[in-house]
Amino acid sequence: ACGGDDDEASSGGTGADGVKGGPGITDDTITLGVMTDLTGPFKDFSTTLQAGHKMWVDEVNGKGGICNRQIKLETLDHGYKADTATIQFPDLEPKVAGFMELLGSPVIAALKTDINDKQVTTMAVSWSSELLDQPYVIIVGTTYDLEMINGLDYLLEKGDIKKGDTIGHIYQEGEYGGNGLAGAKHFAKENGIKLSEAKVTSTDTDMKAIVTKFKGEGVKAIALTTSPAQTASAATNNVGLGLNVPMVGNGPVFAPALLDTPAANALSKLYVVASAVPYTSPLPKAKELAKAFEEANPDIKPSFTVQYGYAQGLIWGQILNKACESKDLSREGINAALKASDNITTDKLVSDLDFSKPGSPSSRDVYIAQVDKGTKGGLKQVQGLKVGKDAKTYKAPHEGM
Amino acid sequence: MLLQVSDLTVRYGRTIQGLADVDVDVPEGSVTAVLGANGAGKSTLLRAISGTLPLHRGKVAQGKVSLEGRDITRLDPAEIVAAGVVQVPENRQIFGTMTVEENLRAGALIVPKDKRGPARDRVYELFPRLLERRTQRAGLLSGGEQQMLAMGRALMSSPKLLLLDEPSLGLAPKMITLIGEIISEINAAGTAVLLVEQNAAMALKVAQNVVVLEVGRLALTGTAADVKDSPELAALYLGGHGDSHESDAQSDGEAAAPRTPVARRTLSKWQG
Amino acid sequence: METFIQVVVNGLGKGAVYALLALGFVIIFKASGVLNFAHGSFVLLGGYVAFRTQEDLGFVLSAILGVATAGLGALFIERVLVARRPLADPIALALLTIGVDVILTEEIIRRIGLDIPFLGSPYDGKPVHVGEVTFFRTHLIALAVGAVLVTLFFLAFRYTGWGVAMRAQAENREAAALMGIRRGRVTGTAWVIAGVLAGVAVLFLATQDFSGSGLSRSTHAIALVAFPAAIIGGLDSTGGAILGGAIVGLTEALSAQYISFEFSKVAVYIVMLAVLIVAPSGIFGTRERTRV
Amino acid sequence: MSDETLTADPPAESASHRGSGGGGLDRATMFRWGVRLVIAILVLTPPFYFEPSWLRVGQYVMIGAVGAIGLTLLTGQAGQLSLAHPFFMFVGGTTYCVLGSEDAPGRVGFGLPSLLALFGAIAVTAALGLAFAPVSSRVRGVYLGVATLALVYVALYLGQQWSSLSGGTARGRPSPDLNLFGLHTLKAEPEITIFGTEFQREHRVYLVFALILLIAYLLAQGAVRGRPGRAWRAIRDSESAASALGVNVKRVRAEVFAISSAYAGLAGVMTVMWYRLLKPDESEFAGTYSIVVAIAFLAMILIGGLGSVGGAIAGAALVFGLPGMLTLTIGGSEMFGTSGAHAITPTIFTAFVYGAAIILVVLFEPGGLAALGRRLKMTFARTQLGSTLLSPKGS
Amino acid sequence: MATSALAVENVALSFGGVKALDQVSFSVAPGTIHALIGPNGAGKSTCFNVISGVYRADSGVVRVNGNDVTGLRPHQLATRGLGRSFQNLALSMHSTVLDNVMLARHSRTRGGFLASGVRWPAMVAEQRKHTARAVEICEFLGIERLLHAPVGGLSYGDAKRVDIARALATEPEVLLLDEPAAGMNAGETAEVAELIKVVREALDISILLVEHDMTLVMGVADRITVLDFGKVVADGTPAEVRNDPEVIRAYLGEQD
Ligand SMILES: Nc1ncnc2c1ncn2[C@@H]1O[C@H](COP(=O)(O)OP(=O)(O)OP(=O)(O)O)[C@@H](O)[C@H]1O
Ligand SMILES: Nc1ncnc2c1ncn2[C@@H]1O[C@H](COP(=O)(O)OP(=O)(O)OP(=O)(O)O)[C@@H](O)[C@H]1O
Ligand SMILES: [Mg+2]
Ligand SMILES: [Mg+2]
Repeated sequence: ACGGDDDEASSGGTGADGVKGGPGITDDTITLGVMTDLTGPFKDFSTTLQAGHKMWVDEVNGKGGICNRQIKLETLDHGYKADTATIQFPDLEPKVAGFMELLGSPVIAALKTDINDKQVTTMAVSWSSELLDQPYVIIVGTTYDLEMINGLDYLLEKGDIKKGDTIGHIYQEGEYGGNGLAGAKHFAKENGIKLSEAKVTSTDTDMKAIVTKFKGEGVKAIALTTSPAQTASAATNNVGLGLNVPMVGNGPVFAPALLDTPAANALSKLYVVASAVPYTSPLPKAKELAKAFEEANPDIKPSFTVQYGYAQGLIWGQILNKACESKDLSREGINAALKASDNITTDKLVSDLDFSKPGSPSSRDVYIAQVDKGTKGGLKQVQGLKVGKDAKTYKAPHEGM
Repeated sequence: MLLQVSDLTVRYGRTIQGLADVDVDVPEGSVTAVLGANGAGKSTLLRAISGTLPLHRGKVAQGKVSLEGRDITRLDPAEIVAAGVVQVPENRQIFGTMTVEENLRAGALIVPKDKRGPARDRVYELFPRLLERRTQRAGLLSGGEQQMLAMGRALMSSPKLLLLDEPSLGLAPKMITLIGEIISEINAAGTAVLLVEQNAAMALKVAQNVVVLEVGRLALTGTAADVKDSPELAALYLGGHGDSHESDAQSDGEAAAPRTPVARRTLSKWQG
Repeated sequence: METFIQVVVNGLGKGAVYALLALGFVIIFKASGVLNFAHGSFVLLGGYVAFRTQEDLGFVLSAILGVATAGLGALFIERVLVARRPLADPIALALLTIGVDVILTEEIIRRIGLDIPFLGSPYDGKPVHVGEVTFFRTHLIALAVGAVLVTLFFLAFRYTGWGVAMRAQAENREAAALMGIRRGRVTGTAWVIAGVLAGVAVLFLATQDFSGSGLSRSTHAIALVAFPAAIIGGLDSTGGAILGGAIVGLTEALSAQYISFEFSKVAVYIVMLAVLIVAPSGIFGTRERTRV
Repeated sequence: MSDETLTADPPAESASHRGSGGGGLDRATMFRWGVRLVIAILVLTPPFYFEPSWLRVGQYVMIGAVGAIGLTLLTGQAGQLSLAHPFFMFVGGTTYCVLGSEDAPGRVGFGLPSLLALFGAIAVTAALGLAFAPVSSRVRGVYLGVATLALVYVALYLGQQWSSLSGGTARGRPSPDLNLFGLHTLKAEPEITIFGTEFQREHRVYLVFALILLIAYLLAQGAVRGRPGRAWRAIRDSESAASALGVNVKRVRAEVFAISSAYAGLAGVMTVMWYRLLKPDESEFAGTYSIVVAIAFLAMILIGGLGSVGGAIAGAALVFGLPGMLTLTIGGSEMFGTSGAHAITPTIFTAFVYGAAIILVVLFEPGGLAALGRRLKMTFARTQLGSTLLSPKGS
Repeated sequence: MATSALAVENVALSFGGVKALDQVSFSVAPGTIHALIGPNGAGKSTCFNVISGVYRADSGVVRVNGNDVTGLRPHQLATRGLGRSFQNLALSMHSTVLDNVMLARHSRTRGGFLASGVRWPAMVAEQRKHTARAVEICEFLGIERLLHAPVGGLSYGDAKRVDIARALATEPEVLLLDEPAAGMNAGETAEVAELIKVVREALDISILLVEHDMTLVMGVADRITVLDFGKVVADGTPAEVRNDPEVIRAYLGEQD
């Protein structure tokens, strides 16, 4: 990790082809950084996400790369530890043009100022609208608050809940849960519904006490902004304690591995809301990716993050292409390209994205899927891309700044 | 010969020498007294026999301890106990958080079950005070009571060889007499005793043989009668001032200055 | 009212498992004065082995195998590491258990990989409904098993020389050695028993009735929740471990119901602090009293 | 730990009784100063050779060292086991942010000068440590250890609930800059150039941390060798004896707890500066102020040798430094898998090394690194060169 | 009559059912050596513990130089001129001899964490002065060679000397010694007896002594109080006590 090599990488000069360079840019490669969690709580999530990235990189490089440069990923595992990430960042940052992935809310929080100082465009794997004030952070898709509103709108439309009902919301302490809660609160206020909140920390796995409480309060639905393990426990107790109400949750509440557990049967009443397609979506591109993934990784359980990871690649590809057109791959050039992107498409893997309005989520549309044991990836799409009525009117925390 | 200590050298840590080339024999059925000034190495000798040296960061550097011809030098203390050697360690070492009764039970763990009851009754008979305090936490006993308990605990098993490190420590004169009698009595019942004592009068009364240590070395071996009958010996080793036989062991083997004679030591008033 | 009963039932059910874990701490502490930070990894070890073998062996055999592995693992650590340092301070040995814990946990979690291991399928997830109140079978069995094991241990401790030997050797190693007590045997037995208790506890912990994640880092963490249980009861008291388990379970359940879920963990510790201010050695723990 | 570690070095004042007499610049003194000079050079030059990542590792070690010194005073010297360090770190960091930053919507701030905020944080943590006296002066041993664990939960709970102070778990709040008489330690700009050398932010933070650590070390060392240290060791060994000799045991117990808390508070302020962010944890088992950190501090002082101030620093270097160093050396290495369900990733490897290091230290040097150091010194003293250099008379 | 240096008046204390002290009264005249003897478990150490504030008596009064000190905490008593040694060596086994002795200077010196930390010159000077005194006391007891040795490695007799040195280093006006000669042979006991006398002469203090070695007691004590089962059974000059049949029966046993 000693100096020397980063000097060439970060040469601010202009390349042979007249494209202005920057850190991570050489005449034949563009290096993107990945800081992910392969050992901590998001191990499952990230493993398939990396597979998605790889599919995109291979495809792009096969076609000659971007701006006549091959794409290279530098991957580091921080194990969801902010201190490790804080040490890794200054080491990795000079070597990359931008971050393809930065995962983990404590990590993102800890690195926020560094990202701003170094002006490095970073794709955060987090869907918190709290992050929308960060000029260099990209959030791909709908934020947690909007997911939650859309999901509850769906239950309302379906008639599972109505005005005057109580619903319970289990949410994780931190950025993720806090943002989900903001959505649930908005929905409850708009529709005259009572919200019973239960905050959990990421290590809590026994939701029995909470569901017992919900039962005592007679809730009509349970909203979840939790980890898959917590979802499983909530579902089991929902059935076990005889409450049996529908559940709706943000994208991360579900992992396909849950279907191999005893909780599988109890999960059938869970609707998962996400701006990315379910793994088994009928969408052609999604199907194609799923097939390629299974061929390459027969021993890994599939998950929607395969397509999501690929979609992240597509987005980076469009940004880099735009920057290339302006002959500026420097950090500023890349960020300018991002700011100019008002209609990024990902073959509908994620809804169309508009990054040109600071503070506003790049999309408000979501897919809704129901847990289904028979489907690969465990999620059966029940509603295609759509915005609920309350989601349309919702104002994100930093919107209109 | 029941116990043979030959050419024993003991070190604490790397440099401190606790004993040097010591030979001691304990004949079957005898009482042997070990005398010597503070720091002479008496306790060290007992530790070397009972195998507890490692617990004090000490080790046998050279020499051999054998019991009935069997080499027990580096055995585990528990195995040495099983071989029939029981020690009452220096400074009582009773189990403070356990009751008196439990302490006695701990003393009888290696004894067949049917012998435990009578043994305990016998201890209570010898030390009625312990019976009175049966359910008291041993750590709260008075110093002398603890000493009785330490002795009683050792009497729960019936060893071949009993090692006693200052059994009279902190005991009232009357109790010392009693301890002397007890030693003679168990000795009469066939147990050999190696007795470390500062109370030379009591020790000489019960012992047949005497060993005197001086700065970790053997200074004298003889019979109790010899020592008692020779006023010079008695004065030199047992009654005289401790000044001349000072240990140099602590100071890394450097020859240390002996203690200044008391007569020349003074202390001025503190002018704070 | 039903809700209250349900809350109490939940609390006691969890309390039984806490008691098993707490007892494990207590035994090792009693026998060797070591605060065993590796208890959580014994839990993981037993659970992992049971999980990997349950497909081939069926639940009962795999459970036995898991419990045995946890016990043997604990023994292995005692023999190979702890016993090596007869003179080391108990705090140094506690550090040793931290090292063991880090490695063992990391390795088991790595081996688990992306699986979500659940145990206890014969009784797990089959609640019994009595009126509005639900009894989870996992809890009921945990209560029964806990009661039996704890009683057995209590009797053994009370009426055999082993209990005396254990306490003697924890208090004064030299004097205990001079009583002919073999340190190795006493501490070895204690570690095995603690490991076994951890192995039994995981059969309830890694069920869906107990946790949504099966065997995971959280299972490991639950072992730490048993700390207050052991402390409240008094570290050197077996009866205390049971009482402590029940108190922790109930406090957790009641405060989650009537205050808030996030407060429930703090509540456990606040109750513990309150107990300690009144009784600095726990409810049944022997007060540290010395005289001069 | 072994007997040796618990022994304080002979008090400095007693030097005159060991016959070195004269006091002039004898060789031993020169040697001692020589050693100090070498250490100073080793500690102060890294900014000029190392990259920012490595400097961050160094800074992190110094945070650990300051906290560990506080804990070794409490646990090693005074014999009170504590796991409450994360709580006091959190309180220290929060106080620094609250005192040092301006009021903002949803966030309380007093806008005091940052140096004042720093001392305020130390004072507040010390006061809170004192307020814990009803527990810290009554409860002993392992019971105290677990009792202090309660505070970690309290920190977690308060951090979540009291977001006007802590900034909340979602975003936290930024650390105020440390303005040392015009020197902006934490701001990226301006870069200061002295004698043609650029002093970037990481350089500045590194040097400021080194200064803090030096002060923390000297204070602790002086106290250990002096009157307070004797009282601490006395209450550790026998409270009744200490009290009969004139030591107010309850007061000393409370005081040393407060001192240790202040050290932890200082480490907390440094932590906030390091991240340039105060962020309460989301769970008790992972994060900056979690149980894992409490245990890490315990590991530091044990590895270093209980009660040894220098050892605490060495322990911090191992516990807080090793993972970072390994991450940087093997982080992107191809040797380790970065994908697949069961790969031994660098993170796992680092955990293995950390665990193994702990075990090895206990097995081969139960007295900790301090005992190892003493032994090396003794061995050195026995060599020709060593004996000339170390002998008190320089003969 | 001059106020006595130490007076114990009707002190009673029981532990559970055991009456460890039962209306005990006696007084130590200034500048004298007073011995407290009695069978094991008679209550001698308990009496010490009550005087020095370790135990709180159920009833009764303790006076030092005429002042009521009943119920004061031990460290408060230490600053009022009461110094004591311990029957079972409550020393810091891991600290050096000098460290152990210097502890006794705690209440006579100043210097908290910060002052010691920055080595405040006035404080350093003060500490140096007190260290010199501690060394002087160790020399007096003949343990000056061991100043920097950890107490844990000392033989029992030397450790006992450290304990006495520590009690002396509190600069007491009234010194309580609990079995100072335990574990010493006849020669060493004579040495201790000599030292006790020197201390009394040189420092002009009063000494209350518990000891089972009759040669020592009879040789140094000006007056003796005898306890049995927590009660005072005799009080008088050595000669009176030695011949008291009750004392012989309960304590001395038949001498030969
Ligand atoms: N654990 C130890 N570490 C270092 N040195 C020790 C240790 N134990 C004893 N020594 C040293 O070994 C020598 C012999 O000590 P030992 O305890 O055997 O003497 P002793 O004859 O029993 O004296 P006493 O009559 O005072 O009990 C002494 O100089 C002592 O300082
Ligand atoms: N803290 C305590 N709790 C219960 N009993 C106690 C306590 N302290 C002392 N005792 C009892 O009180 C009695 C008197 O004890 P004390 O220590 O005063 O005796 P002593 O006269 O010093 O005897 P010795 O000469 O053996 O030291 C003893 O029987 C003892 O068991
Ligand atoms: Mg001895
Ligand atoms: Mg006594």
